[in-house]
Amino acid sequence: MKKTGIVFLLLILAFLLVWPFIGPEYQVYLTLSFFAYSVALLGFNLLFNYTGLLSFGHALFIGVGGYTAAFLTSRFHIPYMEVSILVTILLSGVVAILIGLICVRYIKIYFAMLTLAFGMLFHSFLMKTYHLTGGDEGMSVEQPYLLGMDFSSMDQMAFFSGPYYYYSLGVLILASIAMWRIVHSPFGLCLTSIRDNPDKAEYLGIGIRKYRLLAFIISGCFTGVGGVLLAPITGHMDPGMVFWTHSGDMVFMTLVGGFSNFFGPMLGTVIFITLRDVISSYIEYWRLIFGALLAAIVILSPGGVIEVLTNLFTLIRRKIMAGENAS
Amino acid sequence: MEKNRREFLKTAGVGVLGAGAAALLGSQKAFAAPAKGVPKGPVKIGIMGFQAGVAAVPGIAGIRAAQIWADQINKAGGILGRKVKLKIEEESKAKDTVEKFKKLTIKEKCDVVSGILSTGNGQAVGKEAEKIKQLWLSWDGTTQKGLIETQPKAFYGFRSVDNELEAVAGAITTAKVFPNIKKVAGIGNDYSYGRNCWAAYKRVLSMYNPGVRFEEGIFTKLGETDFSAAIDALAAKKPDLIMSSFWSGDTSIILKQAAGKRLFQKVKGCFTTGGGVHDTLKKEFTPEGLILGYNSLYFRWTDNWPLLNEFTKIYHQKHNAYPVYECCHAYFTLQAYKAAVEKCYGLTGQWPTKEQVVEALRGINVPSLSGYRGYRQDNKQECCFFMGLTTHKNSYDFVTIDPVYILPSAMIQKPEGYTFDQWATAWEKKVKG
Amino acid sequence: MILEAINISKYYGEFCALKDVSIGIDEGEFVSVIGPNGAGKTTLINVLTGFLKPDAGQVNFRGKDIAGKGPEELSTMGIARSFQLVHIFPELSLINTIKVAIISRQAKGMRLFASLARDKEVHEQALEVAELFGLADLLEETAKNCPQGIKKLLDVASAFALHPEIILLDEPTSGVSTSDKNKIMQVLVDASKKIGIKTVLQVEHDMDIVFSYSDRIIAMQQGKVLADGSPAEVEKNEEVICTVVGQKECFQTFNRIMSMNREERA
Amino acid sequence: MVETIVNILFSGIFHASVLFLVAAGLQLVFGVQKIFNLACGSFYALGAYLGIVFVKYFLSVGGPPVLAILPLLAAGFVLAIIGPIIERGLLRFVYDRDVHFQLLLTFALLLMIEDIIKLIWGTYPLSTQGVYLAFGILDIFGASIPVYNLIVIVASIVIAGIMAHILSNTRFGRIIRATSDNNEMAQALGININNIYVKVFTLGTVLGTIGGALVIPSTAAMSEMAVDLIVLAFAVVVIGGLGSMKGAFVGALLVGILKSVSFAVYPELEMLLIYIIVIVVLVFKPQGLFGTAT
Repeated sequence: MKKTGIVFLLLILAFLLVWPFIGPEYQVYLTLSFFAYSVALLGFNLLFNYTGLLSFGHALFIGVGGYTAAFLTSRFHIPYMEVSILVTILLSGVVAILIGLICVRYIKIYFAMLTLAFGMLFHSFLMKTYHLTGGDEGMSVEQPYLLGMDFSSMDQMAFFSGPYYYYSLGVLILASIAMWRIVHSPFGLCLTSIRDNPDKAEYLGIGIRKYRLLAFIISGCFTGVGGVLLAPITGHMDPGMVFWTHSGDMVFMTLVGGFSNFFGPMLGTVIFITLRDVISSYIEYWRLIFGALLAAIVILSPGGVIEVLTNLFTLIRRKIMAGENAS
Repeated sequence: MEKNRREFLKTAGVGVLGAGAAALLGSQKAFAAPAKGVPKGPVKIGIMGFQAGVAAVPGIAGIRAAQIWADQINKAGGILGRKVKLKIEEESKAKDTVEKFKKLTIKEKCDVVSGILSTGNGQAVGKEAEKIKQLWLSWDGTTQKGLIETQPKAFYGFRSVDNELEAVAGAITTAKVFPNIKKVAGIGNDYSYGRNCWAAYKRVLSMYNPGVRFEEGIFTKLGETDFSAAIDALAAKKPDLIMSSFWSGDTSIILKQAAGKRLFQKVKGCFTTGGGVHDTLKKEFTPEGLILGYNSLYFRWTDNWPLLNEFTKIYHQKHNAYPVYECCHAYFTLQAYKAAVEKCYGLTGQWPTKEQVVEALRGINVPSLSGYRGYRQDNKQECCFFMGLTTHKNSYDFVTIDPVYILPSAMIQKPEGYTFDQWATAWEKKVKG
Repeated sequence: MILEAINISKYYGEFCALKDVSIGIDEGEFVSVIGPNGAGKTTLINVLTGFLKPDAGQVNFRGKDIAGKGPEELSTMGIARSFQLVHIFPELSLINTIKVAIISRQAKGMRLFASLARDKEVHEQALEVAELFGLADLLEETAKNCPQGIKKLLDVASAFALHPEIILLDEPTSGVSTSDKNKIMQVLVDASKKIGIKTVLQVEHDMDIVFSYSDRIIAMQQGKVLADGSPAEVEKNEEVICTVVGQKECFQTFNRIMSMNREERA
Repeated sequence: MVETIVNILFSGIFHASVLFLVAAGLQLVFGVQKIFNLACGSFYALGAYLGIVFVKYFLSVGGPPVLAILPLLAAGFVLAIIGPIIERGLLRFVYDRDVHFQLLLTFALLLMIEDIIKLIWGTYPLSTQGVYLAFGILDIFGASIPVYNLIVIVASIVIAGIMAHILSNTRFGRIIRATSDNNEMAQALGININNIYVKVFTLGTVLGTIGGALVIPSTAAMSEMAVDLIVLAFAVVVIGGLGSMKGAFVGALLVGILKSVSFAVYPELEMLLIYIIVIVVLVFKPQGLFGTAT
């Protein structure tokens, strides 16, 4: 990473650390969703950007994570967040292997549609097994213990803007570091080569299905963890979280932020969550605006907002440097 | 019909109510300075209902009712001189709904949130309300899981009537109107409401009609627009009666498609909640003699209820449609809130805290669009349900019901502290005993 | 014999692309396959490298049947190839393209958390290959932005980076200006010597290149082997030359030009 | 028994005939433009809503209900104008992009059209009065079948026939097939590819809008209908094979009849069954029953 990039990241991190103290309570609360979706999108984008596979059913893994948290906390009374996360990683892995074995044989539209079908299959499953999952009513998620500590005596909002905030931020940082290492590892390079030209990659001895499957599994695990983080924020999981339009939301976030940049999807979650919060309060027709925005991004700037920003940034810097040279 | 209405009016105490309604619709009053002990600035009321999808039909109707209510109240001087300001947010999946509920509470600092239609969201918001200590007056969202109450000790959350009420009312009406049926088939939406209603209906009907046999229920996904196959499956069971708990546009669709297959020429029907979108039930395809239930609001249950007459007129003028049941839920919750605040003020001379409002709401009884409504001591709503047999004898292009049976929820809702099963068992003993 | 095709046939529907073809490549040979368009050269390479499964016959690599084995497995066995239409990774830099091959050769692909940037071994070897192919100045250039000649070299370079025992090149100089062709060939030959790839099989149209670099030439027509022999033998085969170049009168012209070229080089 | 079978069969075929129209639009566009149009369900919904408007007007000026099929078809055709608007205004910018972007652009369309419908028509269920039952009911083998259902089935078959004729016997059809096989080659042969794309997309759109318009007398228009339908249409084309008209036809029949049968046999299975079949097909015959591409 370039120096300016690191400085920029540290600034954002510093800001996020003090944000609960300076930000309005509700905005701080929304930041939790940003953390959770960011972790989920790290996984999503490993597939989309780095492996070239568009999953239109990734909300399934949000569901795996969320329902795991729901089952553990409210059914089995195991409130430990870490247990939820570990079990989710395990379950997401298993689910991803089962689905992945079938899905990674296909690419492009077929992959997108197959993942969509699996997502909807899971949705139907949740609806039909109502005696287990509450069907459409969903399941309650109890406030978790963090690092073994019980915060139930704490005021709920204090919990969200305190321990849970920093816990989520911590998970996001850890997940980002892990994902950063993955995409900059030999494995990551091989994935990119498969995305760019699977035939060529295969002739260079890269077993493309094996790599795609592993990418799918890792992706599922990250998204699953995002789902775990998401669950306590609302204290409830319902099948709406698994519906294909929620997968669409995830694709939307990634694209708006900028899929080709490691941090693009994170920016996307900020934009999505903020925009939706603001627009939907004023206009009943926010889907129209979101659709138009998505169309504009796809047509005009497929690199997303982050690309626009970086281009702007370099342009300004060049202007300034030109100005300095001239004077 | 006359007898029923008289019966009901007696229980509701119509004399008091006429006066109350008149006062409410009283002459225009400019905003005077708020009364002594009342804070300045408007009362902020959060409103939450679905604005997209199948549930947007009642959702938007409820929101419109809230707006009409707010206009009326503001014209009449607000609540204790404070203007009412509505903050409307969309209800959608649980996560976003809870977020919006929080927004209304923390950011918008609403004094109360009125709304929520879905039971899943009700569970989530109900829990949330207790945690962030926000007053929540539900329209249609219960906090039940299946037939079991999940939050029996709710304090800040005031829940709607139980989910299965229409089905219980439907079963009682079925037993009364069609006492000799032998075989019943059921169809509902493929989600908790549809399944709970079917279970409750079976339980109650078999108390009164022990010989009745029930076929396996058929459940179609919410928003289905083609029921041909379901109708065939129902017809193949050769039942005497078909029960359905559809509450949205699907009622009109299944009736239309059933008419195309002459289904209700051979079979009787009980649409427990179908009156929800009653003006879509055109005479052309809706036969006479079906049991049709109206959840809490029937737009012509009486000719002598100024609150409803006025409301229906405004609603029809504004939106070119008839009010949907959700209107009465929404209207009532707001009426109840206003009454509770005023009651507290009468006692203390101060604008009440949320906790005081809670105490005042318990046991409250106020006039709403479909008669008097109230809250029980366990924060559950009580209101009336309307069942009847469809008739074409009216001036509309859609069916109405005649006679109108008015079933107060005290009769069809499980009492405080009882599970559905306990209640049904006790009831069964009474019936058989 | 390192690579051997025995009686292979390949059909595309009705069309027979290869009919009962048998060839063998010995270790250390530089073999060129020539023939007019549609003779089945590329199909032959595709069958030999597992890209296509033959409808009949057998392909042996070091005596082992490799028919039906996928490209991935073949590459780990020591067979590499390049493509007629360049196959590159458009978004990858040149150095990373070569690194993919080296990671694959060193079986480091499943290292999930290792830092690629800090892997000196991979980097140095990639650098070495890049230098051999004269790409050292363009290491960070994105492949899709490079001129055609560089792309072609890159395609071949990444195949070489696998250190295969045999490499099959499908028209390594196609689409490149005549002046560059010899340069590329020279780079290829030098690189294979340095890396230690002894056996090369190439499909080539440029007769000058074919005749100056090959140890042996296989001429094909309509899915069959027309001739198989040393350049000197094939050069004299009028039928072959006429088929490949396409005209009756060409034989004389061909020989004249070839001798001119030889003199020029000398 | 016979009654039940006749009922199940006709319900399934009726459902299939509407599904076929939408799926055919999806297939045509995918075949030629290689775009998987997630908004095809939205076109269907638009057709339904505009169909209601047209029929209402038609009846209000005294048009006989039995001729209501005309304003319905008209609604479908009028909506053809959105074809060129969307194709020229949006899609043409992404032809050279990754397929994912094309998919996402149609997803954007889906979001927009859903709200546009809400903006114009609201969320209250709307329906046409006096049309569905005006044609009477046919009784055969003890089963009752609304004649309107038969009309829709026949209309769908006629449209399928016309499509088949266009594709195999006309110059336009040959061009379409050539383009779907190899658009670079078609371009090289002097075919104006832009022109073809506009026409094909418009045709695909009209198939969807007509599907919506034809079905609406039998049901009511609701805001969810687009999202619900796309999942089914998707199942149809996957089962039948992407890009294949024959596939759309057979796939629609299969899905329609399976839905019908599952209701009769074990209703809890309904949608689950369809997803499972989709997955099974994709696993064992990824190109679908009649598809060619993988």
